[in-house]
Amino acid sequence: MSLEILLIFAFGGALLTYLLGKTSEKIRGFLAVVIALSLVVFIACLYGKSVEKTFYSGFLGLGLVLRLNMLSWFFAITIAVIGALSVIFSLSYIKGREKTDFYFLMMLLVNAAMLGIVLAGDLVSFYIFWEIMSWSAFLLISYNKGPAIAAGMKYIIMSIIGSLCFLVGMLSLYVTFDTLSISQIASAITSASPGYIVFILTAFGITFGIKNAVLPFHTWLPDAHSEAPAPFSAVLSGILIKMGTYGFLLLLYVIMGLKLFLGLGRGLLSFHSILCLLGAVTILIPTFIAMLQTDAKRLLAWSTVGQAGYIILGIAFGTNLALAGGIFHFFNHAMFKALLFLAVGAVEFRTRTRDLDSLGGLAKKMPVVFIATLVGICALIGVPLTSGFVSKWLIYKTLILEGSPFLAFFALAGTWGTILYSYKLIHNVFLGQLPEKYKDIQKSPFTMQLPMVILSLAILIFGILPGIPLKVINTIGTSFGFESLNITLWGIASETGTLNTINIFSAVLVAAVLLWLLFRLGAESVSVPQEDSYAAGAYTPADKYHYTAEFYNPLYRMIKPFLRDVIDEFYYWIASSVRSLAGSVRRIYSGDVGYYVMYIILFLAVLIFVQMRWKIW
Amino acid sequence: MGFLNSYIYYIGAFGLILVGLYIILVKHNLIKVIIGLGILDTGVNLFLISVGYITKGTAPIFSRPGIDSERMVDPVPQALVLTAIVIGVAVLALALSLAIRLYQHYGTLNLRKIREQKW
Amino acid sequence: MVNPVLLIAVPLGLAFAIPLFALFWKAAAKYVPPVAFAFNLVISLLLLPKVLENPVIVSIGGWQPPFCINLVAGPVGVLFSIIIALVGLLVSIYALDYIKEGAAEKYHMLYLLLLTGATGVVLTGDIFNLFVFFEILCISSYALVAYTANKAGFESAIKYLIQGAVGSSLLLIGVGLLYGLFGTLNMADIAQNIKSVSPISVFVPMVLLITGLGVEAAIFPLNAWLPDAHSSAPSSISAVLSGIAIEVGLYAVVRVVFTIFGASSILLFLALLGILTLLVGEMCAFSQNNIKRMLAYSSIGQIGLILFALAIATSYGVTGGLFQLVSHALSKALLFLAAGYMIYRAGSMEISALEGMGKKMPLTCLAFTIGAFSLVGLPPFIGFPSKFLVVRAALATKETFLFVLIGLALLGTVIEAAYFFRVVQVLYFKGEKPNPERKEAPITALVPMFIFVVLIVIVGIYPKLVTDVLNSAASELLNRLDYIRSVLG
Amino acid sequence: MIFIVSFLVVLMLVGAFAASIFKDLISAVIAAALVSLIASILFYFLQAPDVAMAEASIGAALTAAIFIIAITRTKRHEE
Amino acid sequence: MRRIISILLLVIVALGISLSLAKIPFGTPKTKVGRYYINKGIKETGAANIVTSVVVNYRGFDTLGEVTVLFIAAIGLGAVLTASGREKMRKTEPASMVLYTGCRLLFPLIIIFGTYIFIHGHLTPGGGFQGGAIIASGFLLIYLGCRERRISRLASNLAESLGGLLFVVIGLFGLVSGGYFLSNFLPKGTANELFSAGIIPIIYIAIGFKVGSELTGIIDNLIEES
Repeated sequence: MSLEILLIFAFGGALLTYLLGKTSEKIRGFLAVVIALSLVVFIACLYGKSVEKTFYSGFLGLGLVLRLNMLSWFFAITIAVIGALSVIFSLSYIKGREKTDFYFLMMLLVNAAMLGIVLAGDLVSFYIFWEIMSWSAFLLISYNKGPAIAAGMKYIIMSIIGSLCFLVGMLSLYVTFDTLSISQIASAITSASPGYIVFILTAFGITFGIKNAVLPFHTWLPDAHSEAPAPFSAVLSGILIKMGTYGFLLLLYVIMGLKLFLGLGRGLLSFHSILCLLGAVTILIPTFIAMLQTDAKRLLAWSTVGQAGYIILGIAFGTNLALAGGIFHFFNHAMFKALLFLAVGAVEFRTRTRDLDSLGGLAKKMPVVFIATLVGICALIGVPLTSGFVSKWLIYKTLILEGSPFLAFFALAGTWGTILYSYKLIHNVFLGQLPEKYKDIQKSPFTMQLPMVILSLAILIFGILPGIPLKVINTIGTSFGFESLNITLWGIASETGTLNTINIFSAVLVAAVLLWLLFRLGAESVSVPQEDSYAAGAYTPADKYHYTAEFYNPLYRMIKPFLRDVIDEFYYWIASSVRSLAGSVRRIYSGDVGYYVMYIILFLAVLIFVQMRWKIW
Repeated sequence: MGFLNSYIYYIGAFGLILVGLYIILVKHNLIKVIIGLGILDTGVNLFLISVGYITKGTAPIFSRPGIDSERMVDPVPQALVLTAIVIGVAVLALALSLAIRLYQHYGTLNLRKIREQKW
Repeated sequence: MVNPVLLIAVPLGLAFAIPLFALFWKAAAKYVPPVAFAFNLVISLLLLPKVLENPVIVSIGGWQPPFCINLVAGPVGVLFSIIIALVGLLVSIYALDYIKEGAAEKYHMLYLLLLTGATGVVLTGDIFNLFVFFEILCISSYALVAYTANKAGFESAIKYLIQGAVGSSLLLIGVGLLYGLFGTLNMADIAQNIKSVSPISVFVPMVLLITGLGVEAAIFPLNAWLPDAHSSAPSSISAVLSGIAIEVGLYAVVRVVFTIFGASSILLFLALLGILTLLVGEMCAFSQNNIKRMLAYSSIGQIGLILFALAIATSYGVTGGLFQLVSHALSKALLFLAAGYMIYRAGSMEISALEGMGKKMPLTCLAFTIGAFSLVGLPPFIGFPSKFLVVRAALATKETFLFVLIGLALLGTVIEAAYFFRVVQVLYFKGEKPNPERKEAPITALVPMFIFVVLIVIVGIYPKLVTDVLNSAASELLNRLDYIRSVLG
Repeated sequence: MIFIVSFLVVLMLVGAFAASIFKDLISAVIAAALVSLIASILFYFLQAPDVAMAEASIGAALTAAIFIIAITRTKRHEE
Repeated sequence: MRRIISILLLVIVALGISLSLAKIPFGTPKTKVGRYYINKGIKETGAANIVTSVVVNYRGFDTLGEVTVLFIAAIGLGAVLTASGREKMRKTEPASMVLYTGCRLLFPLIIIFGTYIFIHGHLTPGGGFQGGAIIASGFLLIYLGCRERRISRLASNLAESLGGLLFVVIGLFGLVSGGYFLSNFLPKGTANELFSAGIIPIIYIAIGFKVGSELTGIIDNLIEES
């Protein structure tokens, strides 16, 4: 299964789904699922291979290279899995909406483009796939009309700016080194001057930062995530923004290389510590903004920004443990954030709302979704036995070991905030009172439950057996030139600190058994209908019902003034000033032909005058 | 006198050109502007012809045999001007027809008032 | 033996013959332009391989240059004539159904003559002949802008005519000065002796030529006619004007600056002018509600980018500029054609009136979207390799000034992306009413549009199709000595 | 000779100014026709009989005629 | 305000042009091309009128383009003016008897004169354009004098297109026979005779008809327009 055939299959499959999907709804869904799943299989078959081949040389004399190694394989498999699951989820989510053929086409197109990105072996093909991903994502974000349109516009403008920065950086590399294949650049760039390298880093850093929502560039993300259709929000937050992560890995560790990257600047001003600081800030602020959201998807979106901060922190810190933590956290975040978005999507699909203040008490009504969400937020917080615990453990461990208390504090504070908002999420949706209007709501369809179940199981399994992904990640790390970690199936046994999930597992198991016994032997409990969990069976009038509105209201009042999204307002100011400038520029064309002719004569006269005065020629 | 002798035609030509441009620039009336275009064309033609002139020259026509070809003026500018005149009249005719139409639609020929296409 | 003169003579003859055909068959007129341009396309494609080795010089009347008018069918000329014939063919197919009311026969004659004039401009090697063909181009476009017999059409036409007439008079003065200075009208001959006269007196004719041609090329202060004319002409004509006419004007400017005067010292000024044009065009387009006006202003922006790229005057730069020119010709023609029927169905040019078109006429909207993406420069469409080449050329010249300019150009691209994506959103994601009746454009409109789409995608994926021609064209534009040698022998 | 020429040139320029000044378009057109008529005489002095004929017939006569026709179709006085 | 600015600009332009004019002294022979035409023209083309030989033969391509421009103007005028149909004909009060008869008498003379002009274009001053213009002025006279007379559109259109076609076809003949477009493939004859100069008289006749009918068509359109 060679790579170009894989890509051709991915893109062609998307078109095929669109064309054949014209015939009937069923064929369309079936084809989409089949293609997405077969992509998973194909990529899984490619495990451990390492290929680099030029497959197309027609592009302006540049060879387009496809390249597969452990890093790209790891990202590719994640993309394929999450993509397939969200396609499956879409089957029932999208049913009955308009333009479903277009929807599936774009879903598959985004997947194919992301596969192309991670498989690209030179910057041009990287850029091409990157752009295809950008505009197809734009079309998908705008898919629900109304506010989604503004969100899509914000997204595409920022990503166009990003890709133009990429273009400039790429082409300056090209004119400097006369090659665009990543490996050759990586070998050539060691000779470049530090200033040039900083220029390259800023150009690419802006691109990947925008995609990865690092702090000054994060503003597109909350709108886009919350307005996009839920399955695509899963893709968006699970893997699409992680293309920025991939880009950072590529830039810092493959192109720059370890020495060069860590050698830039010194002390606190060294490049990687600045990047770490950015990551830390990106953890802290969005987390606390997330607490204040009342829209479930918006809350998750802000939490995505925060978690992306962890990933950046881990990647930029530059030790093998941290790198493993970062990449592993990318993997986990892809799983649990996709899971959470799918869960919220399932709730929205039934209740037609995402407003946390009006939901509540759905745990009985849709148990599977409830369990999935529980697992999801456990992983999000980093509760042991979920894979989120392992990655966060790795990151904390490094931060403490390497003695950078600030960053550690940021990370921990971020976790506290995470606990708060994730509790808000699960409580306001699933716990508490069940509003009257959701009394006879039925549970979500099978095609929605299946992906959630799969993801929850995966989270638990990788939480108990973290060695499986860590082994892959370790090979990636060693390929970057770190010394290898000592990976056991149960975790890490390094001299600095060992992680052994089996102990934790057994401990938790014992604790659980004890608690269970305790409750069984304790006083008998009476179960009451969910509508009056207050009066414990006694009568209470309906107006006394307690719906959880304005969660964290005091906190909200306390920190709201500090959490204005200043950067977003700044961008809006820029946009409005450009608009007004344009409005004044067009006054040139005043409609008076006399002035028009005068422009012509003026042009002539100015040229002649300049020549007579300064003798320019 | 020598000055006049050598530059009078140029003065006339560029005088016409400048006057034509001036009319186009400052006049409000469309017909006036078109007249300006005509004067501009005439000036350009005069300039072209005077470029090709030779002092005490004769017309480039061998009307009778044995005419000396040394002092014949340059025929090329005359050919060019023949072309330019016809092009000029074509443009003028088109402009006038447009003016008639505009007058039917706007009821005026004042270019300051015909300003719907702008910005 | 294919002769470049056929590219001009045969369409002219056909245009003259249209009234005769109309005697026998009323509807003949509208089938003549497709035939003529198909013929031209074939001839130019036959010429191409021969031209790539060395330019074909044809003298009219059988005398030696510079004593006669000669056609120079170099790579540039043949490239342009291919573009003209291609776009002309497709647009004339589009016009079969699009042009219903009005004097259709006259429309087709004028259309044919317009593109013939364009072909003559790009092929001729004689400066006054260039002026004549320029007049053919301009006058027929004045008449065609007025073809939609409404207020806007007449007003735009008369304004266009006044500015164009002034421009061509300036051009003619420049030609007269050149003739007075050098005693010849053959471009190569003038170029040969250009150094023999003091620069100050050569500068004035150059400025006059640049101004006169720049009016048609829509360089910034001279382009006030463009938005009016392009927005109030029939859409097929807007496509041709925007896709061909201004490019031809730009070709003339570049030919004058590069080949005749070899002026290397005003190139930076031209680059600055190009960026100015680009920014003004994009900003004006950004604040438009009328879609055709928006497209017209975006053509100004694109022309600015092309001028900037050409003014870099390295082989990279000129190649990139020509590539950008090709991509703009295809994409903008496609956009105008698609917009034409959208406006026809919506009954209004307001962008807000196009809401929900995505469901009403999906194929047309698809074509429009692809054209827009290609203009913004997104892969895998033709706009991407051209932008790639332009930026590369600007970066390859290690000049800070050009770095700044290309930065501004990219800002302009962002603005362009903003308004094009806005239109795409309006087409697909705005319309409120659930399911309007589907009313697609007729087949004669869809076929040309999708030929354009196919070309855009194919060349975007496989740019090598054109890059060889573009490279040799760039080399022809850049080294004038070869041009002079090949013409004067 | 030169005096005649200079006189004609002056007359021509005066005619051009008159064409720009007159409020009555018909008289402006007459002035313009006068200009091109004098121009054709100058062409003749410049040994260009062909051009002189062309200018006299086309430039002076026909142009003036179509101008006048157009003015009768529109408005005679410039406001 | 506007006047001042424009006068300022025009002064600058005039200064600049005068700079270049200083290098073009008036009245001195300077051109090699024109010299070549004067010396070789009568041998190479056989036309006594060098201007004609230049217009029709050396620079015949310009002339073709120029005829095309006039053609475009005629069509465009028609397209602009007949766009909204021709609803109200112009009022025709009959002219005075004197004018009427004068026109009737003068018309044939003018036509003959114009024809003479363009037939003898290669011998004497004048040619297709002048002759065509004179013919057109004859028709203008008819329009003024005998106001109800109309020339048939069809005839003028046919004359236009036939003239243009003749021009192009002769050029193509030249391409076929001589290998060059518009090459003079007919015998040159001896100068100063009516039947000389090869294709020049034919082309000039074609141009004459074409120009005459086009200018007439323009006048006709302008007079007839709604």
